[in-house]
Amino acid sequence: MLHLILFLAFGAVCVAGAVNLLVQRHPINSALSLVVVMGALAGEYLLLGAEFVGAVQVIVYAGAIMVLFVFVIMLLNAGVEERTKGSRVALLFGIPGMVIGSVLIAWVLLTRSGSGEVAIGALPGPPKEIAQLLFHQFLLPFEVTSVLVLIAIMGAVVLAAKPGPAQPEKKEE
Amino acid sequence: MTTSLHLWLIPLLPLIGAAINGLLGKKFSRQNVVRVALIFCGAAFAMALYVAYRFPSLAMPHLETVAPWIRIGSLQVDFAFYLDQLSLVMLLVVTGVGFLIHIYSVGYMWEEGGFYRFFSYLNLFMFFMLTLVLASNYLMMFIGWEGVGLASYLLIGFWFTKDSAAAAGKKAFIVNRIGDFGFLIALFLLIKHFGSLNFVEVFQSISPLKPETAGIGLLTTIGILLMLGACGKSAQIPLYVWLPDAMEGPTPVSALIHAATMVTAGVYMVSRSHVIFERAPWALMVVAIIGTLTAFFAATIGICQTDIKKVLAYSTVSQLGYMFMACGVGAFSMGIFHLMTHAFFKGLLFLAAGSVIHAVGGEQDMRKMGGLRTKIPWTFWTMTAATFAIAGFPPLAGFYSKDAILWQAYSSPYGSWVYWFVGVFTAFLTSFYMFRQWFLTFFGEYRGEGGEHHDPHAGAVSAPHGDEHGHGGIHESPKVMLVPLVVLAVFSVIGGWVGSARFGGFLSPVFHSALPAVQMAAREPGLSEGVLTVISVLAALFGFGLAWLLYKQRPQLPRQIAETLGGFYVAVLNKYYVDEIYATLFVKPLVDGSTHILWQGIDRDVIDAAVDGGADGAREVSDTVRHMQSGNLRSYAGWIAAGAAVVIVYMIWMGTR
Amino acid sequence: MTIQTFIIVSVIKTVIALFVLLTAVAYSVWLERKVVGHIQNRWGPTRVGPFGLLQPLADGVKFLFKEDLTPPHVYKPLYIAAPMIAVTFALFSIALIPIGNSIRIFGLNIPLEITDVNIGLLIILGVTSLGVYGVALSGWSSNSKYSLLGGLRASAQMVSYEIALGLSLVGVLITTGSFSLRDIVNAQGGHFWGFIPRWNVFHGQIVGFFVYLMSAYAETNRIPFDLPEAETELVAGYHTEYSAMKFAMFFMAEYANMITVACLATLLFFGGWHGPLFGPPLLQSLLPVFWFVAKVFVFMFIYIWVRGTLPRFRYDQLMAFGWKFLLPLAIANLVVTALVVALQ
Amino acid sequence: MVPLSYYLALSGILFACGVTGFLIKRNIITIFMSIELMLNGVNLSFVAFAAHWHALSGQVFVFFVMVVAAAETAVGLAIIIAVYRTRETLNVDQINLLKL
Repeated sequence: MLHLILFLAFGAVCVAGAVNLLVQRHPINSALSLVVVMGALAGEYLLLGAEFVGAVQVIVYAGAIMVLFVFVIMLLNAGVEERTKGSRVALLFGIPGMVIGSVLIAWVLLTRSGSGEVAIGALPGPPKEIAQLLFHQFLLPFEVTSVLVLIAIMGAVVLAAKPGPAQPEKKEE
Repeated sequence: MTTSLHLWLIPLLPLIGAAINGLLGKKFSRQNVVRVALIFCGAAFAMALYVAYRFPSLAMPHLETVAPWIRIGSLQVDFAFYLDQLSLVMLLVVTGVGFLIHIYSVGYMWEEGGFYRFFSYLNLFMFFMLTLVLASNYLMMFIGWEGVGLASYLLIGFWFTKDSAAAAGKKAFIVNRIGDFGFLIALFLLIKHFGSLNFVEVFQSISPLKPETAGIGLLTTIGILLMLGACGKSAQIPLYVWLPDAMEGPTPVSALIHAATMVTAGVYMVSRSHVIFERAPWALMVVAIIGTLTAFFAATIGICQTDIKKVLAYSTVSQLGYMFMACGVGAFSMGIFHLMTHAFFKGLLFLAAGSVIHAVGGEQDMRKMGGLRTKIPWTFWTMTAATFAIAGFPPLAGFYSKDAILWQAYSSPYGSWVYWFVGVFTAFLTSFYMFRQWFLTFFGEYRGEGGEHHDPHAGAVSAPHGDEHGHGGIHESPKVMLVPLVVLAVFSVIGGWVGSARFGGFLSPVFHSALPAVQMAAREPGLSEGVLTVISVLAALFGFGLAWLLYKQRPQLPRQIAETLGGFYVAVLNKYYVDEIYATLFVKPLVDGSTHILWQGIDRDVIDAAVDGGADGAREVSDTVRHMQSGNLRSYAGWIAAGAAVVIVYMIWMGTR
Repeated sequence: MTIQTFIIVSVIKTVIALFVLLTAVAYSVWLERKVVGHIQNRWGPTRVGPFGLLQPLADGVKFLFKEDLTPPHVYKPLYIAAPMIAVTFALFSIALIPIGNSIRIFGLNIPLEITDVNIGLLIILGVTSLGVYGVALSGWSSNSKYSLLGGLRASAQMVSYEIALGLSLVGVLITTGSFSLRDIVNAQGGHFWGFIPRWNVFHGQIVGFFVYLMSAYAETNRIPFDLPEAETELVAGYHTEYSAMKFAMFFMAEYANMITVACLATLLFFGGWHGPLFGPPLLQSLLPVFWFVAKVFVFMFIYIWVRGTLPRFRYDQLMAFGWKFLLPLAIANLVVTALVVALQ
Repeated sequence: MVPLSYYLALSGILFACGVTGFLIKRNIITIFMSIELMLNGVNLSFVAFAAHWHALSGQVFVFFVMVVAAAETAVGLAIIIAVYRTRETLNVDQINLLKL
């Protein structure tokens, strides 16, 4: 029961944040909504027992990635979104398609998912065990990902660096 | 296989020469082109001689497999070479005559443009011809068969800027295709029924079969189809029409390809397939009839020709007819014998004719020659030898082979006196037109315009004979041309001395099954061989006499005779209008049909319309659809979302069904 | 312990912790003014109460009663939310910090922390990393160039130094093998050779400690890394446009963060509440808390001491220092520690 | 006990919100955030499945997603900055040169 209540509470926050992201016209509001969503998701992770994932969610997503977003919004001084009518397609096909798809998925999930239930803290994800997995079974993906991140860092620096002798901006997470 | 002679080298050497000259020759000096061509061709000849030297110690037939080629199911075709007495004779003739003609060409073509191209083609021809001769299966033979056709096409059209040469090349190519069609179908039948194309295996599976005397069976069909192929390649009725036109090519080409070697490929092929023909009497009869008819028919046309090379061309057709006649009566070895002697004297005739043309500055019309006897003595004497040889005067080469054929035509189980009679009459005609040519060219007064005139035939080409060669008036050819003439003249004289019996004995291992296969009711020959020989020699003498009378003593007489004969003469002069008949019967309907139905009907209105319509439709659709590519990120996202929705709907529909 | 008592105890603990923390924040300000004053050969606050001890109270009253200015053209929702975010996350971490072993009151065994989470350290890091929003948003929403520059500097600086900070802690985590702060402290009990405390800082993490300290100074925007509020360049940085209680909130957030950092340094590197125990049982149960507070006080003093002595970095020097010196150093420390642990 | 499908539904809702944001938002940064929202929705389903199947690798997957998202963000935002420098706008409807 408590589980359900907590789930619903966090879920409500999540959905509210997500909807707010859509509704807000200023990117910084959207960004903060997203931070809220991520925080609430971290709560959901904790409910599922994935405490490490939850913590990392907060640190990496909320604490680093979204800070980067906010930083860029500040840097570019992004203003209120313009209401241009650039794409009828997105409205005519995309949104109905998306709605149909999600409604169908939800319908299937809710009517046909069987008896799959998740208990609170169903699968504790202690850091040690995750580390065991990460550094043994998933060692190669891990290393490859590290290379990817390195490349991304260099790419970001190259892309964002102002041409000319100006000091390149440092922006990493 | 205990010993390997590296037979694969023999065809390959000329190919290397062709490749070097063809790819790099443009930058070579003429001397270097000559060196390359002669070295590789000569190497092939030397190799052939070596093979001949080693030949007695080999087990027959000698097979050498180089590499596998096609393996489909049970069908297996290898790059393999096959050597037996028949191949050896052909090998020696091809490389020997070919080498001589290479040497001759050096002199003849020296001033021509595209010198390297000529020798590259010539070497290429040698490669294909040797492949054909040495092939161990029908498919490789077919490669050589097609390859020599290609080389022939290239060489006929050597002066490709000249319309008639290009047209002649095309004509040769297309007419040959008809024959190849038959050949190919014969190959398919062989694969279908015997599962192999290797000579050894095919003949082994055919040997136990009984002759198809009752009607037209499988072997008869194959035989007739093979004969169709041979008709195309060896210029027999009804496909002979390309050969006279092929004289548009340079004279050495005419000598090598259209007299000595390539055109005899049909004879070789029929002889090679003797196992099939022996078991198909009907097919054999077709061969004999075609050969006989062709021999006679071509000879009649030859009488009226005025172009020195055309005469020889019809003579070639006629002589090939003799060979087929020999094959048709089951005397394959005699056919090959005649093939060999013919290669000598007909090659020589062409080369000598080339020398004459060379001497008079490109002129080919005999009516404008005359009295060249003293001016070009070497040419005169060699040509004399050849003329007497072809006319069948003993003891020259032609006498032995032709006489043997006539005797076989008369006496063989398949033979008949009709063949013999036509053969003898043709021999008379041959003698007549050959001596007509001889007299017209070398005797009487010179009827040309001197050595300074321009040559209408070669004039269109970059370096016509006329201008360069004509400077010093009529003159003897250089030594490099005369040496082959002399060598061939010697062979024309002594080539037959080996005798038909001994030659037949040499080839008998190949044709050993030939005569015993069918024991026809042995006919009692009505006349003995000696009598027949005398008759044929008399025929030759008669021809000589007639020619002497008409063209030496009474030069005005031919015109009177022509007027007397009227329409018939015109018909003969125009080669019986065969080309025109073909044009009306086959070419025009084909052209019209192609133009109106295939081109304008199907190609333009159906295929092109479909393609154009498809393109137009695609453009219309693209014009509409490309608005999708608006450059707007959100539109793309919209499409993706819509597509994803479709996929989801589909998946759910599939999952919940 | 029933759930009702758990909730009651938790609420009581929370109230006490908040009270203590806010008081500590207030008196940190007093301490700073006093110490800096003495360093600069001044007296610092002396008028309100003995030694100016009531000065924080007076300051509080002053902040409450000052006019709460809202400049025009600010982005109001965030302008108001920013100081709240800052102070909330600053106060949040105290919930996870244990200040001593459990004590028995009314028969209940009560641990001296609001809650013990087995990934406490991670959560503190996460919450700290969220603190940057307060600074960044305040700088941006003020719609002022000084504020914006301050906010930009702050977010860049905090994101950058967080890496070095996190990596410097990994050494400790490797030696201890746990994210739980209580476990980490417990692992530091005892002595080497009978007299050197088995603190992490003496247990091979001396480099990690210094990296942590420097990164933490940057994280809390303290001198010598106080570029976001450098008053000689940016007036007051990201809180230029704030006044009254909102300004006080930033102030509180800064000092609360300092306290958190000091607490963490104590817990992770200096053995937490471990110290010599003696005397009667009551004293024995209170001494750990004393040792803890004493160590935190030392760190706070060092903070102020550094502030009084060191000049400010230039911004590019700050970034270079973080990326090119601290980060490699932290990684080196991590590698060496991992090797040592692996070889043991 | 919460049915697994609730978690999946929540995940789906977040994902759908992300898609919608991608479709209706004009600001390129917001669009980028919508992508992050989608990734988060997917992450939730990973974790839920991990709990449901008792397979820790589901959580490990989330780490990889996060790392990749971080890398993507770094590069993406750098691109946005570069685009803004040249085009002086963040509106995707005006950044539409990639067309015929």
